[in-house]
Amino acid sequence: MSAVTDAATPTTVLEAPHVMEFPYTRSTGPVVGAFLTGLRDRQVLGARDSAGRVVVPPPEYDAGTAEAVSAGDLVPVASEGVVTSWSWNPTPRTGQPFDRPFAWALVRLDGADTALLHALDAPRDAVRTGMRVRIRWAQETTGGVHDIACFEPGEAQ
Amino acid sequence: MSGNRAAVLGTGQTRHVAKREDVSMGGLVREAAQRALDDAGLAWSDIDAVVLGKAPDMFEGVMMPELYLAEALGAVGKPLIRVHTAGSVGGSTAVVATHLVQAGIHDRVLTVAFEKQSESNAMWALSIRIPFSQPLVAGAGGYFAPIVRGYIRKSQAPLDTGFKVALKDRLNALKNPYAHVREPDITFEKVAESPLLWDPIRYAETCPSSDGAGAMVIGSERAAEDSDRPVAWIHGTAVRSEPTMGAGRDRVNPHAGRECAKACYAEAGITDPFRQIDCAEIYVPFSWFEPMWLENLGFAEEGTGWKMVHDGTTALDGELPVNMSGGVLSSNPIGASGMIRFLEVANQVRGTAGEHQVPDAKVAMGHAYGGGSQFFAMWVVGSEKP
Amino acid sequence: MTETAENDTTGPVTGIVTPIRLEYRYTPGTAASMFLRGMKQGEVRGRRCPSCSKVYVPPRAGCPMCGVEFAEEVLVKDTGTLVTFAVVNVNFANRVIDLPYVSAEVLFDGADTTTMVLLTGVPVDEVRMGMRVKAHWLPREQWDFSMTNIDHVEPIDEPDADYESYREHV
Amino acid sequence: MREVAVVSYAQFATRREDRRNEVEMLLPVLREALEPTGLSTQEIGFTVSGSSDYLAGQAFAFVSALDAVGPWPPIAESHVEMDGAFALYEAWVRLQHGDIDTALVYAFGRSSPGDVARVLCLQLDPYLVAPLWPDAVSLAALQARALLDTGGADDKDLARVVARSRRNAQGNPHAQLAGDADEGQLLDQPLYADPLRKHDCPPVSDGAAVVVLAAGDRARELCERPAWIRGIDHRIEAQHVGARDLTTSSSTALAARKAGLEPSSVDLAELHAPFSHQEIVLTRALGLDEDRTSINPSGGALASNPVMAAGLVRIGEAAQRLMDGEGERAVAHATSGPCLQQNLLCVLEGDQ
Repeated sequence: MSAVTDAATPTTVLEAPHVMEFPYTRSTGPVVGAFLTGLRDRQVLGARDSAGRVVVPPPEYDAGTAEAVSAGDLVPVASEGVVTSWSWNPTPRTGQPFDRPFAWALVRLDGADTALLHALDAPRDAVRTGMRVRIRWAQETTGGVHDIACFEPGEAQ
Repeated sequence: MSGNRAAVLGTGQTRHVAKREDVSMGGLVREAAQRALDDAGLAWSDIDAVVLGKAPDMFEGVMMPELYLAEALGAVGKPLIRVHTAGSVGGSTAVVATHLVQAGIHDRVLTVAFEKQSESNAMWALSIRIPFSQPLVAGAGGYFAPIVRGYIRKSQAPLDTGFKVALKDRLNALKNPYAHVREPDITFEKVAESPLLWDPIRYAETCPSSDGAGAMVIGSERAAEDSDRPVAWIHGTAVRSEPTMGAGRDRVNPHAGRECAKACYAEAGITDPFRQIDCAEIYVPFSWFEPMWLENLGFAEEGTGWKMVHDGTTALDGELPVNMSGGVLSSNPIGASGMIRFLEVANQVRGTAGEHQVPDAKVAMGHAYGGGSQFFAMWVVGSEKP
Repeated sequence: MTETAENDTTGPVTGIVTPIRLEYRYTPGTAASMFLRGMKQGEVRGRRCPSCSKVYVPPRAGCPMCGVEFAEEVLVKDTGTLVTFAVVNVNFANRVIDLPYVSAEVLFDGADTTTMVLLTGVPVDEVRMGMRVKAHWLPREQWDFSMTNIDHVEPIDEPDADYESYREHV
Repeated sequence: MREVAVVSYAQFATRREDRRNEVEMLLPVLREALEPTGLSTQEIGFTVSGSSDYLAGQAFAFVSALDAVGPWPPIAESHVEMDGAFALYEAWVRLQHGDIDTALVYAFGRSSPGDVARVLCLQLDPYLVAPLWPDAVSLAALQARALLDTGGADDKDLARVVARSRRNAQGNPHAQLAGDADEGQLLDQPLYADPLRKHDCPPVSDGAAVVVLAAGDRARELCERPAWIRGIDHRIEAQHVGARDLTTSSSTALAARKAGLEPSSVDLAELHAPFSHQEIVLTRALGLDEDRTSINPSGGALASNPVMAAGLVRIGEAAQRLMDGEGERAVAHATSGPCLQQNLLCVLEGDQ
């Protein structure tokens, strides 16, 4: 706890750190669950929407018609694709994929019509829109979005 | 009535349970919403706007979850509003949706309220320690138990009043397929002998922590006339708020609750609520709040609400059945609890309440409250056009 | 800070755990700071509403009944009347006190609002509304910017307050 | 629709506020907004506010904020967990019923206690996106890149937006960042969240804003030159930024159409664009011509960005200019969610 004096008033205002912390337990439901099960198997799944697009990650409900997406109708897409946009993150924050400056990228995986957001492990001056990247899988996959460790330059091996 | 006529075209809710581990948050709200649409005989494309209600975002650890839920709510390309008025939110949300129709802006508004408490822990969320503050309040029970004691002192109510309310609501819940707490072998003795948590409140007199959602489609007069399903006409709505910590504020019989009821009755043309209202769903998270709210809502004189509990007036077959569904005591997905009160009474006047239907219910009241007994939302619905 | 699957490693994924930790710098504001500085000195400070004359303890920024800012600071006593209470038999992860304990709403003498404090020094079944109580302060060297400097209240040897004198605070 | 107007507006001078809590920020602003109308809290027909518990780091933050209003005897009141602009929408809806004539709208937010760009991660898909903690600056930068990649804008355009914001903010006593920076100087600054520079991002602001609405003749009684709301609408898109065309804002365009916006008639626009490129996206989605319309005469959200109040501030700023006779027609905009996911448009007209 600390006290800071403000010149504008004679009042000494107090201040203290306040932490809110909780490990939320989330049930995924069938569609998100199927996507995460796919990641655990090192396989990315998408859903074909009412406009004919393959959307990755698959939405639970179609944005155009509001109809439910069936987990059984998910389709596999490739583990490599093209960067459709990127940004440089100079000040990594707690919980982000890297604790050093890194790029975020939107990647349209081959076979998909929309882009997936994740970190891209590449030097800043090497990152370009349009560059080919592939998924670097986590050494151990557990069924979460961190099963994708990040994207990295190159084609799938 | 204020503005254009409006009616409930359909309702839906989930089976309330401690943990809905088979669905995401999107899946949970969707289940209630889809049921409301099906009940109204409508499709997603018939909906003009969506109003979502939910209690604090910390319960699920999602800030303004309506943003992420836009697709699940079928709201993409539509207006989407998120209401948060603490425990009263389910009721306030229905009122906001009603306003959209009464204002003549939309013909069919979907309103949904939910809580997925199993994502975290309500006790934790309600007891987050703020620096410099007193850590003494032990959850909602710790806050409300002294108020219940105040009621007992003021009214000289017999100490078993709360047990009787709890027993009634638990038994009513057995007739409600959506209720969370189902104890077929519940008895007066079991309630009376359950652990004393926050004296004077016993375990069996408290509400559970539930995952659940409730939803309604609220429509204009034209939409109601186009519908081939029974509808509940909205005769009156009201919301009222007062400060939490006001000096000398009556927390047992809050002024805001009395004012809210008065405004709601005035709009609905009700002058004698006990005679004119056939049944009510009242927000009772701790059993003693039934007699307290009966007085606050003008169904009983101050200090006498407990008598209606003891003489069976509020039983399912009584003169004024209260919480026919089993109430909050039997299901409490916090953010949805108020909306469930509202939709249950809509079902009563539509004649679609099922096994806990009050025969011939024509006018019914839904009630919600929140905060430190300071936020109130109410409506009166009827089978006839106002 | 990664999510971990709650599932076994072969069946379909049905759940994840997502830890969330947020850090804030919290300020209680000027009014509460004034109160807490008083606590640090062993004083119970309130503020009086210029409109309705009620004294708020702890003080807030303004009078919630009148919507005006407080002006006058007043000292209230650390004796008071137990207005209502709960006997708590259930504990929480973030709060461990020996059970049962009495959570008391006390109207300190000179205040118009009640404050929730721990009551000890009397068997639980003898606690009653209207009891006169006094604050038991922690040792002076432990005083901090905190309401918890008043560790608890204890009964004092005075006749119970007349119910009508505190009825409006119940 | 019933005629409804903004009749009074006040705001807290935005800055990092480390002394006052939310109630203490609101109290003087509420008084300042109500004073010229002569209305008391009890005379107001409906009160509604917007705020976020997560900004404050405590559940029910709005509950204690209500104390500032002095809601006694009890008032008809509601709260949205949204920007205050959406609270204003709710008030406008309520006024359409015809039984009440006035409404009080307020919003408040303190972004400084936490890391607001990180707090906003909690708005994202809680299963697939939020666990990566992509902060709001990084997401906005992805959107900026997408826009720049189309070739329809370059970094000079971004600098031009910032320079104008800083210049305009010099005339706004509530603004946090103001100055005379020229575009060249701005472009000399290093890239921060490439392709954004620090000045392309909003400041961390704490603030509060209050708007009083009134209907019909009551508005004319309360205000010499009310700012009439001629249309108001809001629309939302699906959230995932990878599935949206980030270079445009379809929900903004749709809301503008529903609100009856005629871009060529607008004298001034207050656009809730926390990042410089978002102003360009919005200006184009609305079909505004910068030669015809003064964009963000207050400096906009780049000059001060009190999250949860910044959208209501846009409506207040636009309305105040009309009330002051600085224009005939205005449009105000508010946004919510990552990369302009949800957008509200309010078309305003000065009293003729």
